[in-house]
Order: sequence, then C-alpha cells, then structure tokens
Amino acid sequence: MTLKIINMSDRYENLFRSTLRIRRIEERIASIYASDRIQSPIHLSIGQEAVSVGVCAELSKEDLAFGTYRGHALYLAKGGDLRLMMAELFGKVTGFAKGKAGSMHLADSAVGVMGCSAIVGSTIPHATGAGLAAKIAGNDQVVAVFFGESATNQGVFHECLNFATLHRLPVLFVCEDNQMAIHTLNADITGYSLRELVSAYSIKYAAVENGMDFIHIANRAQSSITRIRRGEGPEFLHVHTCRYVQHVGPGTDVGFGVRSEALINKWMAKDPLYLADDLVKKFISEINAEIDEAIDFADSSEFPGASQLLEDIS
Amino acid sequence: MTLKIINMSDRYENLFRSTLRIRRIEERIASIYASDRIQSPIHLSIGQEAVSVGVCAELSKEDLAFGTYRGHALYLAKGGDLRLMMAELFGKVTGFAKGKAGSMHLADSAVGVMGCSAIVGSTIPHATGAGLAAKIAGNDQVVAVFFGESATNQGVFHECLNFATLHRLPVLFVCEDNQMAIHTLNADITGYSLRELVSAYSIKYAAVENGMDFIHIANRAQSSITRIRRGEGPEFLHVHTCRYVQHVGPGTDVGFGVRSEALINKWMAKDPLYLADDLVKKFISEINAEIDEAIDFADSSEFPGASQLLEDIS
Amino acid sequence: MEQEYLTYKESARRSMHALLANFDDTILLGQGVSDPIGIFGTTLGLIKEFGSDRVFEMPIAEESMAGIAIGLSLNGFYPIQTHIRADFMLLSLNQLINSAAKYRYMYGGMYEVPMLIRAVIGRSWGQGPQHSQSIQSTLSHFPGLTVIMPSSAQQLEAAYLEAREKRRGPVISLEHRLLYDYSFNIRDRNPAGPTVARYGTDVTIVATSIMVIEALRAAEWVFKHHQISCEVIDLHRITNIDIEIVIDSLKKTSLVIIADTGYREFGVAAELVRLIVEQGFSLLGKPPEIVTPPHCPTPTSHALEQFFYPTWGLIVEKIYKLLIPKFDVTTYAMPSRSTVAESYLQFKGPF
Amino acid sequence: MEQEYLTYKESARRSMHALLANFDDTILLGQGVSDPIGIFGTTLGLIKEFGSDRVFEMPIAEESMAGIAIGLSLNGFYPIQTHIRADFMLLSLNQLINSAAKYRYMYGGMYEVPMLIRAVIGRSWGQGPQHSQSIQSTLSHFPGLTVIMPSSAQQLEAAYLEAREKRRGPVISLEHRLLYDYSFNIRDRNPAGPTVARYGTDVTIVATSIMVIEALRAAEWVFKHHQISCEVIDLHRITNIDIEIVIDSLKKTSLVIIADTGYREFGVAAELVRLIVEQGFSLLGKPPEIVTPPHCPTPTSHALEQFFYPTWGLIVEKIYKLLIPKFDVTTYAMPSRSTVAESYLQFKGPF
Ligand SMILES: Cc1ncc(C[n+]2csc(CCOP(=O)(O)OP(=O)(O)O)c2C)c(N)n1
Ligand SMILES: Cc1ncc(C[n+]2csc(CCOP(=O)(O)OP(=O)(O)O)c2C)c(N)n1
Ligand SMILES: [Mg+2]
Ligand SMILES: [Mg+2]
Repeated sequence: MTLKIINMSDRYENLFRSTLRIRRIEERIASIYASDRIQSPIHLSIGQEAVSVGVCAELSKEDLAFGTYRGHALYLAKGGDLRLMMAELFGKVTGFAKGKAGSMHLADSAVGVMGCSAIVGSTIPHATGAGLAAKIAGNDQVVAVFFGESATNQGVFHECLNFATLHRLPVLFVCEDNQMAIHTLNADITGYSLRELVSAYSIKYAAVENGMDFIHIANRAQSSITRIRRGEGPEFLHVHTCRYVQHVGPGTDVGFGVRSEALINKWMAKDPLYLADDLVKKFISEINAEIDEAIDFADSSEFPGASQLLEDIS
Repeated sequence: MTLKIINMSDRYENLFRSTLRIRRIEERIASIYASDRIQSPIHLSIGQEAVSVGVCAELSKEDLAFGTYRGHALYLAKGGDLRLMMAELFGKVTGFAKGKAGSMHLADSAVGVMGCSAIVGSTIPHATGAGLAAKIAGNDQVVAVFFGESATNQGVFHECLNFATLHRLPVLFVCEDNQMAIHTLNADITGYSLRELVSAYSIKYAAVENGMDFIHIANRAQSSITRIRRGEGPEFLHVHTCRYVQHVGPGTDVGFGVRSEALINKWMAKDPLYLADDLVKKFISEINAEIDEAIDFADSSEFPGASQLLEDIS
Repeated sequence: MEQEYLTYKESARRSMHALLANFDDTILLGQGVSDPIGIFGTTLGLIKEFGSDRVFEMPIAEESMAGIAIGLSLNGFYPIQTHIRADFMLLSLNQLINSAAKYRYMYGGMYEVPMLIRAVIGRSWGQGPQHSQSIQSTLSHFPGLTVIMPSSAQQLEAAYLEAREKRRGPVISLEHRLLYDYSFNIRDRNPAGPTVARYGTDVTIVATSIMVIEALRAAEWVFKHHQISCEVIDLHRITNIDIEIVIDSLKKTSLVIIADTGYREFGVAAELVRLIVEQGFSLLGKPPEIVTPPHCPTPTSHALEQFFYPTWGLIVEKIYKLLIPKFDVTTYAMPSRSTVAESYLQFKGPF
Repeated sequence: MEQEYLTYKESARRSMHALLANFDDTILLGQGVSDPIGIFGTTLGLIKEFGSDRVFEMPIAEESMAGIAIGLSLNGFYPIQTHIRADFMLLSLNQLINSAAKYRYMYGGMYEVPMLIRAVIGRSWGQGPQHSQSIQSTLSHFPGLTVIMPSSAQQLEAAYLEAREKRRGPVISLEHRLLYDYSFNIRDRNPAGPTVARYGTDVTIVATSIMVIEALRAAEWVFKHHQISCEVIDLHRITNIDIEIVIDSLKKTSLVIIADTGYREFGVAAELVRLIVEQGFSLLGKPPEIVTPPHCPTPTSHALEQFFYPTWGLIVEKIYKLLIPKFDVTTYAMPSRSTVAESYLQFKGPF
C-alpha cells in the first residue's frame, strides 16, 4: 500500500523486480529439477507471474489470498517466505509445512497465503467463506482467490458467485486465463462467456487482455479492491495470459500438437522481462543471491523424521 | 403429437382434462393420507400441474422426461400408469418398483419417465447424458428435465448448461418456479437472474409468467421442442407458478409466516380449474372413477415380502 | 434422584444456543436454519435471537456450503453447519475429505479448521434410498475428521461443548431422526463420550446412536424374562474408537454383539471386529453377532422397511443365540413384532 | 511356456479399444482422454480411430460427468469414464452413491445403469494428500457398485470384458499408477477375478492391486532365504468379496497377512477380518497382521512417503513376525531399505 505514494517509475520498477524475481526463482526450480532434489510435481507459472504480482501489489498484508497447485507466483507475490518455500519443495522439515505440503500446497499464514489446493476449483468456496468472515467481522479485509479459466467449469464456482453476490462479500475473483486445462484447449470444454456469466450475478467484471502488463493489472485490481473495501461487493478480474511451459514439470509442451511455438512467441514479444535488459541487469544479481541463499538453506536443512508422520492429524 | 391436428377447443379441453385429472388424483392422495395407507413423504404439485401438462403434451412417447421428488404431475402428464403409481405409493408389490421407490421416485419406462430423484438437482445431469445419447444415436428424441427454481443453486446445474450448450444437446430444461425452497423464499438464497444466466450459455430462454396457463406453456414448449428436434441445441423454459399446498405432506403452509394466503389466492384466481365449472362437470365423474379403480387396485394388492428385499441390487 | 426431562431436539437447540451465546465467533449456517420448521426444531428462534449475521440460510449447494465453512474457520470463526439429511453430505465430501480433513496435516499444523457439522441420519416413514443413509464409516475411514453419534440428550450436549472447546478440527455429529423426539432424564446419568450405558456380565453389546436405546430395550427384556445380564456400551465416537472399554467388557463376557445404524460391510461393525481381534485376540468365545441393515439400498415400502432396519427384537434374538446353545423360540420369550413396533410409536423415553 | 509381454497400460488401451470396436454403443468420456498424454497412455489414439462422437473430452466438472454417464447408460449406451486421480471422484460421490449405485434397486429393476469407471490410485513422486488416495472402501460400503482392483494386465483385460458382458450395474476399476509401466507375461497365467496368485502352505497373504506384486516379491524373498512358503491371494474384487478362497487358504496356513493400498480403519483390512472371523472363527492361530498406510493424510516429502506407503519389506517383516516366535532381525534376512527402493525403480516385470 506504500506504492501509492511512490512515483510512477518506482512503481514500475517495483513490479518489474517482483515479476523478475518470481521468474528467476521458477527458472531455477526448473533447472535444478533434474537433480531430483524436488521429488514432487511442480506446476510453474512462468509467463503468468504478472497476474499475481499486479493483484498482490494492491493487497495489504492483512488481506487474504487463496490459490491453486500453480501457486509459486501467488505465494511469492503475496510476500511468502522464499526460504520456507524452497525448503518445502525440497521436502525438508524446515519448510513451512515441514515437508508435508510440497509445491502444490503453498501457504504462509504470516502474510495471508491461506492455502493452495490440487483439487481444481476447491479453494473458491474457502475464499468465499473467508470473505463472509471478513464481512461479519466488519473489518476492511479483502479476500482474493486465484484460479484458472477451466476451474470455472466446476459447479462450485457457480455456487460461490451466487453466495458472494447474495451477501455482497469482499471477494476478488481472479481468473488466470491461459486458455489451457493441462493439454486441452479451454475452448473445447467451455461453452459460456465469462463476462456474461459473471454479469448474470451482478458481479462487476473486468478483463485485461495483456496479462504481461503488470501495471495495467495492478491498476484494474486497485479500482476493484478499493470498491470491495468500501463494501460494494465482489468483483471479477479476468486476465488473459500465457504459460510458457508445460502444465506440470520443467519442460515445454510445444510439439505436443496442442499449442504452437508461434503462440508462445507472440506473448513473449509483449513480455516486459524480455524488453528491458537494463532493469534485468539492475536487479538480477541481488535476486540470484537471494535464490542461492534459499537453495543453500533448503539443501542444508534436515528431512522430517518418522516421528513427524503422525503429527497434526485431527 | 396428435394434438396438432385437432382443433383449438379440443386442444384446450384435452389439456384442461389432463390438468384436472392430476389435480383430482393429488387431492385424493392428500385426502387419504391420514389413513396411513401411504407411509412415505408426499410432495404434491397442486397448483403446478399445468407445467407438466403443457410441456408433456408436446413430447412424444419416445421422448424422455426426468423429474424430482415432486413428480406426480410429471409422471401422469407424460403418460405414466396411474394404477402402478398408486400401488407404489401404497408400498405394494404391484407398484412399478415393487414398493421400493414410493412417491419420491416415480418412473415408467414404457412412456419415458426416466426417474425422479430426492437429491435436489441430481437428475439434471442424467437428462444431459440422455440428451448426449440421443445426439449420438442421431434420432430425433428430445429429453426434458423438470426441476424447481432453487435446484438452480446447485453447481451441477451450471455444469450441465455448459455441457449441453457445448454439444448442442437436444435437452429442454424446464424450471418450475414456485419461488420456494421448502419454507425459504428463493429470493433469500439466490442472487442471479435465470434469464441472464441461461443466456450466458447461449441457451435460448423463454419465460411464462402465468404458470396456470397450460395452453401458453404448451405453445412455448412446442416452439422449443420443434427447434430442439431440428438439432438447434438446448433450450430453457422458465415457468412461474404456485404450489398451493405445503412443501411436503397434504396440508398448507399458510400461517407458517412465510407465504400469505393472499399470494395463493391471487394465483388461484387465474387457475382455469376454478374458472370452468362446466368442464369440470364434464370430466369429473370419469376421472373419479379412474381414481377409485386405481385406489382399489392399490388397496387390494399385496405388499412385497422379505424375499424381495435383496433383489435387484447390483 | 431428581428428575428433569429434556428431549434430544431441545438439547441440540439449547447446546447451539449456548455456543452462540458464549462464543461470539460461532456462526450457524444451513438450509432451513431460519425457517419455521428449524431442522426438526433444533434451530428455532436462533436467528431471531442472534440475528442474520450469526445465522445464515444457505442456498441448496452443499459443496460450496462445506467450503464456505472452511473459509469461515480459517478466517477466525467457528461454523456450525447443518444437513437435514446426511445423504446430502455426499455432495460435499470433496470439501470434507480433500480439504477439511487434511487442512491441519497438509500445512504441517499452520492452519486448523475447527467446526461442527450436524447431519441427520436414519429411518422414519418411508424415507427411502436417498433420505436415510448412515455415513459414519465413510467419514471415519479418512483421517482428519472426528465423527460422533450422540445417543442421548446428555451425550449431545457434552459433545457439542467438547467439539467447541477441545477439538482442533472438524467434528461431525450424526443424529438419528427418531431420537429428536425422545426425552431423557438429564439428572439421571451424565455420561460423556464412550461409556458403559448398562453394566452386565453375560454378553457385551456395542452400539451406536439409536442402537444404544435398542440395545437397552433388548437388555431389559432378556433380563426381565430370563435374568440375562447384558453390558451395553455406547460407542459414541466412531473415529479413534475407544476400544479399551470394549476389551474390558469382553474380559468379563467373552461375547459380543455389535449394533450399528450403517452397513456392516466396511462399516463400524467391521472396524470393531478388526480392533477386537487385533487387541483382544483370544477374548472372544464365539464369533461376534452383528445387527445392522442388510446390504441393500433402503426400500421405501414399510412392508420392506421392517426387514431392513434393525430392531431391538433382533438384538434379543442375537443375545439368545450367543448364550443359549440350543436356542428354541418356543421356550424363550421373544418380543412379538407388534410389541417392537409399538415401542417405537409410543415409548419415547424418558431414558 | 511361450512368452508375450504386455504392460498394464497397454492392456488398458487394448481392452478399451476392444470394447469400442466390438460394441457400437460404447462411449469413452473423461478429462484428458483426447490429449497427447492420454491417461497414462491408456487412451492414446482412441479418438482418432473412433471419432469425436465416441470419445468425449470432458469439462472439469466431475459431478456432472458421473451424472452424464448415468444418462448415457439409461438411454442405451455403455459409458466408460476415466478419472486421472481417484481423489477427484469424491466430487462425484453423490451421483455414484445416491444415483448410480441405487438406480436398479430403487426402481425395482425397471432401470439399470451399466458402465465402467476407471480411476487411478496410489503413490509416485510426491503426489501428496490430494492425489494419492485409495477409495475402495468408501465405494464398497454402499451396496450397488462393483469395485475391482486389477493387479495385472491379464486381470485388467478380463475385468473390462466381464464388466461389459456380465455386469448389470456400474463397475469401478481402481488402477494403481505404478502398475501402468509394469509388464506382464500374458502367456504365463491367465487368472480372472479373485485368485490364488502363488500357492503356499505357511502363511496366507491377501492382497489388492499393486500389493499383490509386493506380496509376491516378499514371498519370493522369504522362500529364497528361509524356505518359507507363502500363499498369495489376489483379492481382485472388493465388493462381494470372495471369502471362500481366503478361508480355504487359512485352513492350510491358519495365519493371515492383509495388504491393501487403503487405510485399515473401516477399510478392506477391517472388512476381511470381519469376514474371516464370522466365517472361519477358529481358523486363525494368531491375530492377523495388516500392511496398509498409517492413518494420516499422504505427506508429500519423500522422506515421509517412505514411512507412509507400505512396501514388500514390511510384508517380509510381518511374515517373520507370524512364523518365528522370537524373531530377531540379525538372524533372518531382511531386504535393506535400498533393496526395496531399487525394486521399485528398476524392476517393472515381467511378472
Ligand atoms: C477436481 C479436479 N479434476 C481434475 C483435475 C486434474 N487437473 C489438474 S490441473 C487441471 C487443469 C486446470 O486448468 P485451469 O483451471 O485452467 O488451471 P491451469 O492449470 O491452466 O492454471 C486439471 C483438469 C484436478 N486437479 N482436480
Ligand atoms: C441436495 C439436497 N439438498 C437439500 C435437500 C432438501 N430439500 C428438499 S426439497 C428442497 C427445496 C427445493 O426447492 P426447488 O428446487 O425450488 O423445488 P420445489 O420443492 O419448490 O419443487 C430442499 C432444500 C435435498 N433434497 N437435496
Ligand atoms: Mg488454464
Ligand atoms: Mg421451488
């Protein structure tokens, strides 16, 4: 929230740095994946970072965020601790969940990352309930929930739009539209327009066509969040974006016969991270040092032991 | 389908008679309920019969219908056997399901009554799947599914609109809007406009404000069914109506503090069954005789025995 | 001893009232919680007293309802959720099993989602296949939930309070429909949790929910007619079963009857047999006898219902079978079918 | 004997291919059935060969998917539905338990909903709490479904065909992820259904799914090192369990180990103990030994996974425990942790 008083170019640099940091972290995760130090599936957000960065820049630490298995960008943008995340990915006891969560279930209660689920659509009602809590508490907390465009297929999405609008809950629904459900084109499984659907619930809808543009996303989010905080009810932010990598794992899905390289190149051509070498240079070594340190921390941490297996059950 | 060649007043009389017959059957069920011959919950359609009558008049015997626990009107309008239904309600082995189904789960495979469920919303996907079957088979079968306005709260409703529109399935969604979910006003739990919601799926929507008007309903249904049969995809018929009686059981809910007598009276004032004594007189004795006969059949039938308990399981 | 009667229904209402009154963060949500029927009378008056920001009428959308409860809990409130039939909970099992049951564990203790879920199970008046199921086994198979089946007004009251004050995760209370109208002498005995509901020496009957009352009825009958002494155990908690209480009893009796409202197959009966055999291998003198519904969906016709739902008459039969080598119906007193049927219609306590 | 190898994966593909080719009314539907991964390779090429009115890519909406399958079945088709993780089926349990399982019964035989549902269970590579669950017990508790857990390419092939040709209701095939890459000598033995997978006389091991292979590995080890003779039973069908085959074996061995991929609590292990005690009360010489995951959600870290998933090393331990009164690890050969781990990485058959 301090962003509001800094000047425009500082704001740009801040968001740029934040996006770049996430990109580098995920690239490092991808590059060390073959070493088998991360023995669980990873769903990277490479290409989609700006969505989390833009929205989270406008959320306060007290605001809450809910996400999915594709959660690295959200966790980091919301201020989640990199070391705890890296240790978690490595399956270490120093991870935020002592190794029990792994990459698909990121969480950091200190900064309001309230959990990421590997069941498509399943945190949408959690965010709705958290929004109801905020409304009952009468504080000015905003709850944001991030999900893919194909998660909107799930009935529970409909149920939550209904409940959120009925009670004018302080919830920002953020749809990261990468047009893909694993290797299926969303268009092959979806027969509605999100704009019209969301509007049928009298929920304010805004679309961002260029999901690489973190400033534009942040501006849109800012307007929505301001209104939501004033008690004007839920809103929906639909961001079109592109995942450069494959659904799960460190590689690419170009060549699988579903998406073309040209499509990805088209998006890359708009990607600020590829267009501002000077800024990259300005920040990169600091970022790399932070990542090195986090990986060292993870590497040098202990694994959880058998005694921890039956802790924290019910 | 023979209706099309008969003249207008015959058509009116036919539908009037059909509505009256269902009304009288349910009134009889209500009046004998205290005798405990029907030992299971009954959800009456009294006041809502015209919806089933109007739509089913335009369906052929080969077309399919799916319904809910409030299924008497649908079963009868689609041509279900009255004797088998009455015996079923009485828990007799001569019932269509040998007493295992009872009032909440009516079915008659001979005329395409494909089942009624007591789980709100749960036959909507069955109808959608049956529609997919019809489309794959390439016949001109139409599938109609009847549900209450509050069933549209269920996520599965959304999932089915999506699937039906995606594959342009021959499904007619029929919403019987009595504004009530048990003793809750639908408006207290619903925050969307059905018209806009359905339209967001590019599904053709039509509303009938006066759900007592079976002719109007039949006309609307006819246009929809003709288009659906031509392969133009699913449609949605939203009929506003009124259940005169309480949610479950033979009594009234006036006095419960939710609905007023005035509301029900307003609807009754539009009810053709109360406005045409001559037609009532013309048909009533024949109808009563049929009902007497069905009740006699039920009364004189045997109960299922212990040996039937473990039949037809898996 | 003094007497003070309370129905199960009123106990549920009073207990929720206490939670709402004593804990500001308690929220009640469910379908029908604000209507004039009020979940068998258990929520009547609560919205009026606590207002519409404590008591929420919910859309017919069970998956989201469970998820909303999780969100409320994560963000500082204590939700009480109701289902007028446990069958409808099958729509929310994803949220319950994949999220609520796992939240604490999968985040390594960072989060907890305490909440109370009430769901109605069981017979009455032709409810049929979709309105009568007992789902305790399914909810207990997966780790993370606490499942209870209070058998009396006292058990229920103590259990709600324990859920609120002691449990760090979701507690699911399965409540048998017929119990709501039963009344209990709450001065009489005040058991909380797994307990011996009647002491005896000849045979052990382990029972859940309303089957505890069926077992007590059967125990009384066989004592009156043949001085057979049954020990009745009210299992109460289905997860993390208190098996010691069963083992202790078997050390006296060496015979067991298990009476549950759900199917024996992969059910409470199977789990109890496993625990008994693992922890008291040589204790059983004869194979266990099991009283549950047969493995078919619930038929609607009352003519079939009478063969489907287990009754105390059946428990009497099992007692004789275990204790009397050459049991002969003509020499041993059996309650007639109409005696059993009457006991349901007329006798609703006090217990 | 001749040898011909087939992977489990290829067996699934071939079997579905056969159903699609031989029965015009077979329809395949699921998420990812038309994508380049094709459900672990099991659906590859099918859409190309049979077209998009036989093979349907489905929205991410499991409740409706199950309901759509019911509708297809009611209206004359035979649907095969896939779930890339059984965990996602929890979203469709309402349709499966409240409708599919009951349809035939509740309409007194008027309707039937035959269909095949394939769902992937089990470990591999840090799948964590929401991508690894074995839900056979839940699906089997309620009457009306047939649940199978094919342990080999041969079992799978026979089971699909049986589902299509003989079963009048829904059949659910739970398929362990790691099995897909295992290859089997299909000329070797051709068991179908519940079967003795290895004959022996000292101890009976009843196993499901991949635990059959674990049991065979353990049996081989203890035979090689100490001439202990294990009888391994491939339970195969979880509903309507073929208990005679177990009882017959126990008549020889009087000792049993139960190895299942799901929790023992209210699980297959509990159900088997119930059946054994009810139908062969005096057969057991010692309490049964049970090999299942402990009662906690699946942890993600491989450091914890190794304590969570049961291995054949654990079965070896249980065999010694049952057979050797004063078992001492130093005198009896135990596979080392790395031997066990290697067997998973390297040895994928043929079995
Ligand atoms: C309930 C459920 N069904 C299916 C899956 C398998 N699955 C994992 S990710 C995914 C695609 C989701 O697409 P989208 O919501 O657009 O998110 P994205 O992965 O593109 O970020 C699917 C089908 C799942 N995890 N959960
Ligand atoms: C899944 C599920 N949740 C709750 C119920 C309880 N219930 C039975 S009928 C009903 C109201 C349904 O209202 P609507 O769909 O408008 O149909 P109507 O009864 O008015 O015909 C409810 C909530 C149920 N049967 N199934
Ligand atoms: Mg996507
Ligand atoms: Mg209604």
